[in-house]
Amino acid sequence: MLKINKAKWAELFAALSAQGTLYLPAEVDGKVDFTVWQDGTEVNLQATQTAKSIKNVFFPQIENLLDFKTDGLKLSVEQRMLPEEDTIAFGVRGCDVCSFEVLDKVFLKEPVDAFYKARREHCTIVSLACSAPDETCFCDTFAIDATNPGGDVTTWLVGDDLFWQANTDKGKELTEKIQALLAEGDEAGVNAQQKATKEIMAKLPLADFKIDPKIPAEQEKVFNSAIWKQLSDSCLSCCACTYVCPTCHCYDVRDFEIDNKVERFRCWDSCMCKDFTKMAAVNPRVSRLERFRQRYMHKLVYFPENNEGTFACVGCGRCLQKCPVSLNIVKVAKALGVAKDV
Amino acid sequence: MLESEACENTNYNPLIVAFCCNWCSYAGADGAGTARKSYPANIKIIKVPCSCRVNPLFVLRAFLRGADGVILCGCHPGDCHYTSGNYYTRRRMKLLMSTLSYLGIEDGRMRVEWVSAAEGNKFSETMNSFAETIKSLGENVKLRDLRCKK
Amino acid sequence: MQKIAELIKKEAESLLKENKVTAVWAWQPGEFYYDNSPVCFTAPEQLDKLVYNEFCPSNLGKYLMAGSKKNETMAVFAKPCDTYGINQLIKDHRIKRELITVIGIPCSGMIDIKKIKNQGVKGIISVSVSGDDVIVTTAYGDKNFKKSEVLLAKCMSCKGSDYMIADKELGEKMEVKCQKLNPEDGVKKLEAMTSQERFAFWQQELSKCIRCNACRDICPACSCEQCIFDNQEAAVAGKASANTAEEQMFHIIRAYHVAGRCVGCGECARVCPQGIQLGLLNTKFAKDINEFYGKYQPGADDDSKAPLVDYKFDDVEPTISAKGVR
Amino acid sequence: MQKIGVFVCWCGSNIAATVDVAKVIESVKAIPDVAFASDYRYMCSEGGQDLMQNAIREHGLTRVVVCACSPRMHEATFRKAAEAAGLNPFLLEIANIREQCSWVHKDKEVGTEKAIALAKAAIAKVRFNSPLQAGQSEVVKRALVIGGGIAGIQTALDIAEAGYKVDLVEKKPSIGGRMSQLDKTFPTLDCSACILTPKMVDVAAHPNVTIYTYSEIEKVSGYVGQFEVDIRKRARSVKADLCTGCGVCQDKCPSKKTPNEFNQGLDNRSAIYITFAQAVPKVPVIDREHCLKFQTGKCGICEKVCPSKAIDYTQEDEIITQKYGAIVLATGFETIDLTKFGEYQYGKSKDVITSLEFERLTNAAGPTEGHLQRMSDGKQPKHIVFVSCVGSRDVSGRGKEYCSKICCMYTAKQAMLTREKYPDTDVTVFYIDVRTPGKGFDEFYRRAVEEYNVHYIKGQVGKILEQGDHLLVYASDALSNSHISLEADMVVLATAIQPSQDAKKLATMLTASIDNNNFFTEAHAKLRPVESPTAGVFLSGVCQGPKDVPETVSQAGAAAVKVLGILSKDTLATNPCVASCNERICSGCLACENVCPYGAIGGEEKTVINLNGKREQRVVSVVNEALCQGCGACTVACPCGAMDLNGFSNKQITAEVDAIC
Repeated sequence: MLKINKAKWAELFAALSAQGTLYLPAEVDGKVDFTVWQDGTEVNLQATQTAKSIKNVFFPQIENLLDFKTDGLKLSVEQRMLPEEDTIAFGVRGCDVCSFEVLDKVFLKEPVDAFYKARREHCTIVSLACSAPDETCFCDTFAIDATNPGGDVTTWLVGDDLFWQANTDKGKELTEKIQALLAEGDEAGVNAQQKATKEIMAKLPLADFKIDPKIPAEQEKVFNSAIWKQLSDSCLSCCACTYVCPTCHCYDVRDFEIDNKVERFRCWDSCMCKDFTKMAAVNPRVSRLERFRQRYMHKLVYFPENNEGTFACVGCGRCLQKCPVSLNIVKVAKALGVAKDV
Repeated sequence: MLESEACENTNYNPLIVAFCCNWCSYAGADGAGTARKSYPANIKIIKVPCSCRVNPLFVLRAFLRGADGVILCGCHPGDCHYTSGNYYTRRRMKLLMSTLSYLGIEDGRMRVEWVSAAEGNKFSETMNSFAETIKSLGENVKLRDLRCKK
Repeated sequence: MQKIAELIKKEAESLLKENKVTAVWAWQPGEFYYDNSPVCFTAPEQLDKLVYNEFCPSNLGKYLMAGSKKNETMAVFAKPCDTYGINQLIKDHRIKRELITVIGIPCSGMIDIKKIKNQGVKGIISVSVSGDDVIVTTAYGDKNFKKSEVLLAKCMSCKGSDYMIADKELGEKMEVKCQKLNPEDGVKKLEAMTSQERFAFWQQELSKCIRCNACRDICPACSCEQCIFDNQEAAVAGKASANTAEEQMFHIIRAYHVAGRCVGCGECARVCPQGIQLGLLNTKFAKDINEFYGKYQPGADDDSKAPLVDYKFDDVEPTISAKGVR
Repeated sequence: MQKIGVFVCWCGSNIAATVDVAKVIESVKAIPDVAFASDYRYMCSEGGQDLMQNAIREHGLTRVVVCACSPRMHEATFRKAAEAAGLNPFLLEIANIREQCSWVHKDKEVGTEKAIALAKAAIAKVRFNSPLQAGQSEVVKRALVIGGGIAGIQTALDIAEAGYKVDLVEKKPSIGGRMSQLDKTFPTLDCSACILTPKMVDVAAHPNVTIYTYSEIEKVSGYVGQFEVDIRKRARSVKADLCTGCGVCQDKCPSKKTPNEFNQGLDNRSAIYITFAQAVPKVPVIDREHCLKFQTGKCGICEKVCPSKAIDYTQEDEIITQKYGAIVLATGFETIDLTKFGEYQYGKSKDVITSLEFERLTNAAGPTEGHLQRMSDGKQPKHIVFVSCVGSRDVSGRGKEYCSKICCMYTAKQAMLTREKYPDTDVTVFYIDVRTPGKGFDEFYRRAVEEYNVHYIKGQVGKILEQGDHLLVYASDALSNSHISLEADMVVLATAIQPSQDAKKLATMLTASIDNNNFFTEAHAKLRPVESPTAGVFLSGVCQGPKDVPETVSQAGAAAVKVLGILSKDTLATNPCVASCNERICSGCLACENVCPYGAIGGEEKTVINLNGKREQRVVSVVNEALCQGCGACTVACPCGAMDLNGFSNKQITAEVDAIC
C-alpha cells in the first residue's frame, strides 16, 4: 500500500491533472461538488457526500448529439465529437463507484451509448473510502463496502495521510505515472479506520435497513399495493430525487432551433414528471400515483429483475437529504413492507 | 469593460426588436415612414394589437435569441384603444425592467415608450435615441443564450 | 409542541369519526425525527402516525387541490404562515373554500436541519427539543444547539401568529423567538451593489439550478394545471440547463408569474436542493410592488385584486434614469 | 409543410428604389416551405392581385406573405383578394417594407437586408396562422350623435332623413352650439341665427330624432353595431312636458347674479333660465348651484308663478340606457384659456375681449342688444385693435401650435362689420399671415381692406397697457421692421380654439384616440377623415380639427353617410382575432377576467378533458367572442399560456421574435 501526505496533495493533484481532466470534490459557494481541479480549487475530502453525484461527469445533464443544418433546400447532418479526453474522477465514494455498475448495465448494453462509453473508457476512477458515514447512508443495504470502495484506485484518508492502492490495470497505469510522489505506507491505520467506520455504521438509524431480494418475484403484489396512494399523494412530482440520484438515467431528446440550424441534444428527464415520455400526446402514466410507483418499481423491482438482482439504488442517501417533503426510497420500501427491518 | 469597447467600435450595429401596438405606435412608425424620418435599419418592428399583448416572455425570448435591445411602444396612458391595456403594460414592464436591473442586466437595454399615431417624429427620435443607448451599452452578452451566436 | 400534537390528533380523530371530512392533511414521522412528511389520513386508526414538532415546515394547502376537483371534504392543519398560501389557492380557484376545514395550529418556529448539519453534524440518531434547547444525538456524540439560532430562514422572518383563514384554532398562539430577519434586507444589499456585482451574483446562483422544479412544485402560487415551462407548445419548455440564460429566463418568469401572488412563505428557497437563494428574487418583486403600487400582502385575503391585474391612472412610469430603473 | 407564397411589391419606385426586390425574392426562395415567390410593380393593382390569386390556385398555396406597404393600407385589400382565390383571408400576412423600410432607410443594401428580415419574420409568423372565421353580430338600427351644435344637428338630420332613429345628446340646456352664439357668418354675412334656427327646429321636430339636452354620456360599452350607452339626463327641475316656455319664471327669479354662459359671461342670468330666445327645447332649467330654493330652502317663487305647474324641485338625474349601432362625435370646441397671455391684459382690462365675446357684443340678442360699446364704461369705441393668432401657431408652449383656421376670416368679418355699422370707428388688425383659402374668402378679405379701410399691419402685439381709459398697444411692424405703439379703446383677441374639454373623457370611454391637442384622430388623414380608428365611431365638425361652418356641415353629412353604411346592414362581420382559452390547461385562476377591459371573460365551472385525457370538473375561463375586442391583455395575465389570441398567438409572436433575432 502506498501513501501521500497532505503536504504533497497539491503536487499530487497537479500530477493527476497532467494525466487528464481531474474531477474531485471541492467546495464552491458552501457546497461540495465534483469540480474540475485547477490551482486554487478548494478540495474537500472530508464531506461524506457531494451534493450532486458523479453521474454528472459521465452523463451530463445536457449533451449535444448532432446538428442539422439547412442551406437553402439542402439539409446536412453533423455528428458531435465523442468526448474522448482522458479524465480522472478522484474522491469517489463507494456508493457512487457502484452507481457505474448500474449505469453500465444501461448504457453499455446494446445499443451502446457512444457518449457514455467514450467518457467511461477514458476515465480512471480513484475512489475514497468513507470514514464518517451520515445517518442518510445505507450503502450497506446493497452490500457496498464504503470502507473499501473499489474503482481503479482506492484511497483512504487517515489523519493527514492519503493511502493509495491500485486495483486495476488502469489504476496501476495511473499509479506509475505519479509513483514519484507516493511513499510506502502501513495498512494498520487503514484497517483501524475501516473497523471504526463499520462500528459507527452499525449505530446509524438505517443500519438494519435491508431490502428483501425476493421482491422482484412479488411484482404483482407490490404493484397493486394500496400503500402507493398514500405515499404518492404527498409527492410533489418534482425531479429533485431523480436529478441527485447517481443511478437514475432517463433522458429526453430535444431540438434547439436557431435560424438555419437545429441542435439536437439530450437532457435528463424524470419519470416523476408529468410530461415524461409522451406517447400519443400524453404520458401513459397519467396519475401521480402511477408515475411515483414507476420510479420505485423500477429501482426495486424491474431493474433487479432484468439485471441479475442488482437494485437501481446504491444507498447514497442524496434523495433522503434533498426531497422537499422528505419522501424517499427508504420510506417507500418500508411502507411497502419490502424492507426487512430487523 | 464591455461598454467602452463597444463605444469605440463604430461599426457595431445593435439588433433591436420593437414591439408596437397596432393603433398608436405602429401607426406612428408608419407616420415616421410617410414623413421619411429615418432610424437605424437594425430596428425591426413586431406588430401587436396592444402593448398589453407583449408578454415578458417575448421580451426575454428576444434577449435570449440575441437581441441587443428591446423596446415596447404603446399608446399614451389614457389613450389606449382598448381603454386600459397600456395601464397593465405599464405595471408589467415596470416590474420586469426593475428585475432585469436587479439581475445585473444593463439599465436601458429595455425601454417602454408611449408613441401615438400622430407622433411619427417622436417614433423616429425615440428609435434613434434607443439605438444610441444600446450602442453605448454594447452587445447583449448577459441575457443571450450562447447557442444563438450571430 | 407535544401538547399541540395531541390536540391535533384529537381534532383529526373527531373530524374523521364524525364524518365531517373524508380526509385530513397532517404530517407523519420519517426515519430521523427531522424528516417528517406531509400525509393524508383517511381513517382514525391511521392517526397514531400523526406527528407535529419543529420539523413540519411544509405547507399542506397545495395538497387540497386534487381532492377539491373531486369534491372531497378535507381538513387541513395550518400554521399561521400556511394560511396565506391557502388563501391564495382559494383566490386562484384551485381549492373550493366550501370543501375545506382549515384548522389553525400555533407554531414557535421550525428548525432548519441543514443549519445543524452545516456545522459538521453527521450521523444523527435522534433530536430532542425543549424550549430553546436542541439536543442532537449522533453516532459521533451529542451536540447542543439553541433553537433560536437554527431556525429556518422563513421562520426568522415570521409574519406573525395570526391566521389569515381558519375555521377553528387549536391551542394558544405562539411567537417565534429569535433575532428577526427582514427578507427585504437581502434585497437591499443586492440593490446596493453595482450592476456587474449583481450580475456576477445571480450568474453564480442561477447556474446552480438543475431544473428539478422543486421550487415550483412546492409553491402555493404555482398551481397551474400545466406550467408554461412544461408546455411544448409555448416554446419555452426546457428541461435542462443549456446555459445560464435559460435558467435566468425560468427564474425570472417564475418569479414574474407569482409576482403579486407570492405569499412569501420561503418554501422555494427551503426546498431547493442546490440552495439557490430564490427568496431574493421573489422578495424583490414583492418589495417593488409595495414601493410602486402600495403595500400588498398576497394571501392575506381571498378576494383582493392582485397588483398585476390592477392599475391606477397615475402609476409610476417604466422609465430609466441615470441611477437605474426608477 | 406549408406552401407559402411570397409577393414583393415595388410600389413603383417607393420600395424598389431602396430595396433590391430581386434579392428579396432570391432570399425567400431559399426557405424550404416557400413554394412561390414573385415581385410586381404594384401588388395592390388588379394585376398584382391577379398574380396572387393565380399563384394561390396554381400552386395550391396554403399561406401568403405580401411584402408591401403598411398593413394599415392594404391588408384588407390583399386578404379580400386571397379569399376570392379560395384562401382563408387570415392566412395572409403583410411585411411592411415601405413605411418601415424603404421610406426610412436610404442605403439600398441596408434596405434590402431589412426587407429580407421583415419578409422572413412574416413567413415565420404566417406558418402559424390559422384559418379564422369572422362571426356575425347584429346591428342595432339606431345612431347616437354626441354634441348638439351645427355638426351634430346636421349629422342627426341626415341620418333621420334616411329613415333611421337617431339620438342627439347635448350637454347644455339647448342645442345650437357655438353657431348659435355667432352674429353673422363669413363670407356671406348671413345672420347665423337665421340659418341655424330652422335646422334646430327641423331636428327637434323630426320623428326619428330624440334630443337629450342637459345630458351627458356616462358610460359606453360594446362595439360597432352593438354599443350600449348610458346617458345621464340631468335634472332640469322643470317638467318639459308641462312647460310652455313662457319665461315668467326667469323674469321673477330673484337670483340674477349668475354669469351668463351664452353671452360669454358678459352679463348675468337668473338661476332659472332659458339659454337664449330660440333655444330648443324652449324649456328653462334651474341652475341648482345658484337657486335660492336649492341653496337655502327658502324661495320657491318660480313654482308659484309658473302658470303650467311645470316646476319640479324633486326631479332627479335620470340614466337612460340605449343601444346603438354607431356613434358620431360632434363635441365641438371652445376658446383657449388666456391666463398665460398676461401681456394682453385679458381679464384685467374689461376692454380687452375675445372675438367670441365680440360676437355676443355685436349680436342684437346680446348683452348690449347689438350696440358696440365698451364693457368698462359703455362708451362706443373709436379705435379698435384686432389681434389675430392669439394662442394659435404658438410654439412658446403657452398656446397651440396649430392654426385655428377660422380666425383670419372672422376677424375680417368683425372688422368689416364694425366699419360698416360705425364708420367713425378706426379698425386696425395685427396679423402674422392672413390665410384666406376658401370660396370667396380672399375677395372678402380684400373688401375689408380696400372697401372698408381696415388697417392690416403684419406684426405681433407684444404688450398692451392700460393708460387712463385707453389701451396702449405695443406691437412690431414686420414690414417696416419697426416698433409701433398705438392707442385703442378696445382690443379684440382672435383667440385660438381647442376641442371641448369633454373630448378626452369621451375618447377614453369610446376608446377613440385623440391627438396631442385633444382633437379626435381620424382613421386615415386623407382617406378616412370622418372615421375614428374605432370601428363604428365617426367624427363630425371641429372635434376632429378646426373648421368653419360649411366645412363642418359637409363633414357632418359625410359622417352621416358612414353611419348609414352601418345601419343599413343587418349584421356585421366580427373581428375573429379574439382571445380563446385552452380549457385543457386553463387553471381557472381568472387573472384574465380581472384584466379584460370589456368584461368578455368569465369563469365557469365546467367538465373538461384534462391533460391526461380524463374528464374532470373545475373552474375555467370562458371568452365571450362577441364582446372580446382582441387586445390580448388576458394572454399575458395568464401564467400558463392557456389564454391565447387569434392572429397574434404566442407561437406567432415567438416565431417572429426568433426570425428577427
